[in-house]
Amino acid sequence: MLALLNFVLLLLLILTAILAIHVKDNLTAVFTLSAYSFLICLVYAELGAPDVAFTEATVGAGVSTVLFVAAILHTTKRSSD
Amino acid sequence: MPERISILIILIPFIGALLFPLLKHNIAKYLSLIVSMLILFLAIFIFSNILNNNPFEYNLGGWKRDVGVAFWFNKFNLIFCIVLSSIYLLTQIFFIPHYHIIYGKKLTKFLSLQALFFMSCFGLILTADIFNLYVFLEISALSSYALIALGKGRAYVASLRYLILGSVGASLYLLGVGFLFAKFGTLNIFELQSIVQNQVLGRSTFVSLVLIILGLLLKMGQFPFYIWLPEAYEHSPTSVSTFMAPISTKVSAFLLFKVLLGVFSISQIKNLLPESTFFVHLATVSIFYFGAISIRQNCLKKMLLCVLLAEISYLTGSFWILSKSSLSAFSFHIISDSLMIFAGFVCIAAIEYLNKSSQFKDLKGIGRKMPFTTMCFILALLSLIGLPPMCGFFSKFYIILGAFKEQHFLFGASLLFSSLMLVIATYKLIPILFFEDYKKIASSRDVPLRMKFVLACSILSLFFVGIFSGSLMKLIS
Amino acid sequence: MKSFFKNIILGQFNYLAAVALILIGLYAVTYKRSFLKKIIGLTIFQTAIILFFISIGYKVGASAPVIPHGKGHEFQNFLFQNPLPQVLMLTAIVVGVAVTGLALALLEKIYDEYGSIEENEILEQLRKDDA
Amino acid sequence: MFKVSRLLVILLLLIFGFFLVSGIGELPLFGNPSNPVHKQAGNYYLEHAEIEMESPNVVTAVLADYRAVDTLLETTVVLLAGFAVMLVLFSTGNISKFEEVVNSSYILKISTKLLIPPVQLFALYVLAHGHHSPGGGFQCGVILGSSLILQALVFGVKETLNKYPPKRIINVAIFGVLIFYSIGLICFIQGGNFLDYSQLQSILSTTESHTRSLGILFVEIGVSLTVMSVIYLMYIFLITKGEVNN
Amino acid sequence: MFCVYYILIPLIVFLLTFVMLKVKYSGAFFNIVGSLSLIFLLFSSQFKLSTISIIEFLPNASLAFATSNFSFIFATLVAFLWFVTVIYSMGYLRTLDDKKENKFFMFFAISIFSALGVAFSSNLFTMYLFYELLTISTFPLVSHYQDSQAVSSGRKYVLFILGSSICLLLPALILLYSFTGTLEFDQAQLVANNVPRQMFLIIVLMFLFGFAKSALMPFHFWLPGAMVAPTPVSALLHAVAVVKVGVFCLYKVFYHTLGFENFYHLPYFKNVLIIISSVTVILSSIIAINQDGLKKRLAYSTISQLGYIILGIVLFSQTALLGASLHIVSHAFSKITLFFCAGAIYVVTHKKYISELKGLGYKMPITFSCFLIGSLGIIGFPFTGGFISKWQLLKGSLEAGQPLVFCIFLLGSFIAALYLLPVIFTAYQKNPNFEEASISEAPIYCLIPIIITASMSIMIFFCNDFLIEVLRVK
Repeated sequence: MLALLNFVLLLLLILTAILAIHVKDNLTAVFTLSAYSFLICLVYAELGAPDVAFTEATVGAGVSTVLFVAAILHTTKRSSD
Repeated sequence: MPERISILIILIPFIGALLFPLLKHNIAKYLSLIVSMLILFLAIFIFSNILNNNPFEYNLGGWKRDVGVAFWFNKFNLIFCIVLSSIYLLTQIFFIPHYHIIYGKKLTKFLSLQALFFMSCFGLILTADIFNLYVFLEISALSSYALIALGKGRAYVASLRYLILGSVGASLYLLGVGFLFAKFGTLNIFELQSIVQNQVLGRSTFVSLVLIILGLLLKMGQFPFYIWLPEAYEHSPTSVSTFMAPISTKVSAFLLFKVLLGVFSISQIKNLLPESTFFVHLATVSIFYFGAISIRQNCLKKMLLCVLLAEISYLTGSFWILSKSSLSAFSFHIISDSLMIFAGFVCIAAIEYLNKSSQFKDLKGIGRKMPFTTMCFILALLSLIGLPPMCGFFSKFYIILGAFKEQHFLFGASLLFSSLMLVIATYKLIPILFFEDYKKIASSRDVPLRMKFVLACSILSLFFVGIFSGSLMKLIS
Repeated sequence: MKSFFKNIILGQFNYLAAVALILIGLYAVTYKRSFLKKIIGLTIFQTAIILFFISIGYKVGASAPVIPHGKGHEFQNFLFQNPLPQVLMLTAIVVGVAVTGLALALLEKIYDEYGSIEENEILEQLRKDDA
Repeated sequence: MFKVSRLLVILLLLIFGFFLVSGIGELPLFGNPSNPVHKQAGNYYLEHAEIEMESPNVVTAVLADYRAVDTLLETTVVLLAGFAVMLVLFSTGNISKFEEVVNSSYILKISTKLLIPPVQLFALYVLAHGHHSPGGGFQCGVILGSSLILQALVFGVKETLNKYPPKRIINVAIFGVLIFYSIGLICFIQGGNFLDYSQLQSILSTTESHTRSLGILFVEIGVSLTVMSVIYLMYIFLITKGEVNN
Repeated sequence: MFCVYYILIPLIVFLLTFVMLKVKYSGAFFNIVGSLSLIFLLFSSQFKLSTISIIEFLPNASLAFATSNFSFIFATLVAFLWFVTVIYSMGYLRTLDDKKENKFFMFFAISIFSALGVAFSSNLFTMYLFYELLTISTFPLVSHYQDSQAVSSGRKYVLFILGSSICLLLPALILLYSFTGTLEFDQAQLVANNVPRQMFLIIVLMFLFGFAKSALMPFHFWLPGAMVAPTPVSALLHAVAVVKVGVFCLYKVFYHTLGFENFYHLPYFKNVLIIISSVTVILSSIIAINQDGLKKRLAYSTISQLGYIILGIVLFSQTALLGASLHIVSHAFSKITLFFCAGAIYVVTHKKYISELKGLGYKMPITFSCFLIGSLGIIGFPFTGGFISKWQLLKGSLEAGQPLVFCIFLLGSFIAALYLLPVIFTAYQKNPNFEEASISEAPIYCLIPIIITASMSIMIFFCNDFLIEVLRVK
């Protein structure tokens, strides 16, 4: 049962990674990235690493998204590719 | 007793970096001078006590090496630390009085970044734990990105490109460590060696070897991955590129030596990586390429950077010949090359201190205006070409000797070709420096005394290493 | 073929997912023109390696490496996960964020200087300055 | 990076991917407890952490004691990132130039006023219980930092700036690393190796395992202070693009 | 232990002049004192053999000095001519009121230092060190006048010699070391048994052309270019010290390192070497004929005479070798006289070209008579030193069974007469518009050295048995 959850989470993970790279608008890319890091925090929790999950959730999903958005505020949302 | 003291070589720059931002500007400036002096004396002290008894290990936190993190102090590590700390001292003596003109309010933060950069270089040389090595790698990388970004507008682009390539390199190295860790379970180099010794090495160790090599080649700026290096060291402020250019590439080259030969034996690497001569041919091509480019440069700094890139390919080439004599030539070249490139950059810094630019067209008749500095630069250039009394000749001699013994004649020829190109470059340079509009310059206003002292020290160090290269080689091999 | 599918694809799927993410990250770093996309690719690349490390230290059926208080003596080590990769990866995550923070600061400065974060546009302006 | 065609890049990456997968095929199977990776250090930590350091959470024990140098260096990386961002975004402009519109509604202000103290309390709980449950220095620091960022988001940067001026906060960051460093130095002065907490026994006069767990707690406090201030500083400098009058 | 003293004297002179750079005439004074003490020390040592090793770079490639008979002869030659040239250049520079005289003497002393270093080196490694040092120390002398022409020829000089030494000499050195493991001089058997055949040929060719200072044909362009230097420089260095050092190194390498016996079973290869050097002899003397510049002509004659010496070495026979070493000594004296006369003419009349010398003989009788003696010495006319060395060379070529080389020697001397004697004839022609009395004899400082060297080149003929006995014993 657990292996199936792991399998599904990893597939979702790869999907969000491709999406974060592919999407044109910077802001959506950053939010997809924060979804990506939240998913990977789930995978860590599922793999029995609560500390790493905790850190990844707070640092990856939380802080780096805020920093990305602050950076985009001063640069552009437009991205050529 | 001296074993316990030896950790201070990491702790002193560390505490310096922490205290500098808290102090006022000129106190911090002279404190950093004292810190660099302390480190140099400490390194010499530890080296002298290693000379009479054998190398020792320092277990951090009191734990044995398979559980905790351990540092390893042996002869060559300490020689390299002495070279680094002398470069740190000489840069401080050279630049301290006019740091506040260059950096103004950013001074204390610059000093702590510089101290952290040197602390991480010492850490990289001494640590015996491959993951700890990754953390030191990140500290040295992060401080070099920040130091490069201190320059003008273009420095930000150079720093960002260096950041991306450097982080990819460090992560590849981490992936290589991951594969090793998955197969053998421990992170200490000596533990790994004892496990790997009597094992037949499979595909995953081959993959980890290739990943570690890729990562470190990227950090070193070897031929295919060198795009970031010329920009980074050209647009960063002179005071930064003077101490960073000679060191950061040499340290990553030394890492390649330490990790690969610490864990695997030469025969294991040979049968794990049969086409290791590919790297030698890669180095030959890059030496020919950079030799050819170094003539067409129109600025002293660019020319020296081309020479730096060629010297890095000397290192990879002589490392991948994987014979006993070429490896000791490799380590001798690390020492002599960092000194030579440092001497070159110090002379350029002195020229730019008075002359504001090191383009060839602005250097007319500088031999008359600044006789001492140009003489030192010519000497440094002659050492790079390979004139006998200086260390450049001996390092080239040993490398070519190692290459000829292993029938790598093309690699030896490429070394000679690059020194010939340098002769032609001096051929172009001499009239500009000494003879053009010679009459117009009346008085000769040279750099202040302390800069002359630093220039003299760096050139004397070239002669010193050259003359005592015999005993140095015995220490290294 | 069936056994190959069983133990390679299903057995080592975590590693394969990590490799896939590494490739995606590297694709973004090398091919994407916008510097922001490169930084995102870099973050994905680093988190993929962290995933690789954590899945190395995974034991099936073991719980988190927290040992009930006072019961340090009698326990079986296959009941708990291997703590070492998790410690290493705590460091790697925070280092990743530090590097991303610096990259974003540089990005802002580049945007001030050159008005764009697309690498090809910036390189054109640099080449014009050189000429 | 290069102007090569997309196909070539994909081809190169696929080759690299197959190369990695061929390596993975050789790795020991995922998840079986008798993998070589657990035998060496992994099991030692599981067996000895609880006995030697009275800290059930083995990860914090390894983080703060067995491999304490990694954490010290990692906190320096965080401090270094703080310095670097300040240096890069350093501009002599003053805060008045930074125009900012704060239109968060009244409800939002009240709810954040109610929310921030519990968040900070939870962060301290995470720090204190680093031994027993997952958590520790980093997590506490990040939560504290994000509570400050929340305040800056909702109440506007200017107001937060004069409540938490960057000049003070950077000193707090340095102070955090100094705590960690000085604990290691005290152990060094007491005669042991750097960061060997058992040397603190003569000062704290408790059993050796209890000294180690107290050592871990002090170290965690240092780490959380640094991480908190650097996360907050990074956000402030990124959002105001350096127009902070430091 | 003594050989280090000989080398230290010019170094001390260099340091003293460097220190007292500002004091007028200090350079000349120190050089005279230095050269005199060197000559006295060399004669007082009665050629006692001594060796000393200073620093150990490689297992057996260290900085070591040793004295041998031939190095003694060479050192006394250099020391004596150093003394003579210093006196000459005092006269030469004073009349041209050259301000940078001390700098000139400083670099002079350092070049003598490196020349002596090569003479007394006891292994290939030390010889290479001082060979490179000589290149660097002579560059400032060549480009002494700082004008564009001096600079371009100075640059060409450095590029040619430094480039050839790096590209040919260094690899040959390293190849030899990687095969035989030693760079000591007497290792002929080592070379014989572990240097493969075709590698041996490559090494020999590399050495032959590596020593660009010996001005073999394809690598001779720097010598005419270096004539732009002041005459004392081109006299001592480019007629005696620098070029002879190149030939000296060739002699040491071919005779001591590679050893004669390794060449015996390579008859075909010996002919190649002979052809190369004989081409140099003939071709450069033909070019010398139609050179109008006096110093250029003397430069090409030096190249052809050097070709003689190399030919003597390459014949691989004892008497030819003796002839070659004798020719080094005699050619040095006669060629330096010619250069001194050319300098004297330039000082007095600022004329460089032979066509302008019409009728000068009557105005400067002493200079031109010494010029005659010198040219006779070069041609190998009896009663001059040249005759002795050429005689031995001819005997050596017959002994080595090379009649062709015998004819080349004779042809060479004949062509030498063709390009040297016309200078005398033009000097003593009647020149109607040449009456003004302003042209007088050369200054006394220049005349004394000319007379000394001319008489020395004659004196060699009479007391040659001492020289032959010292040189024969190797």
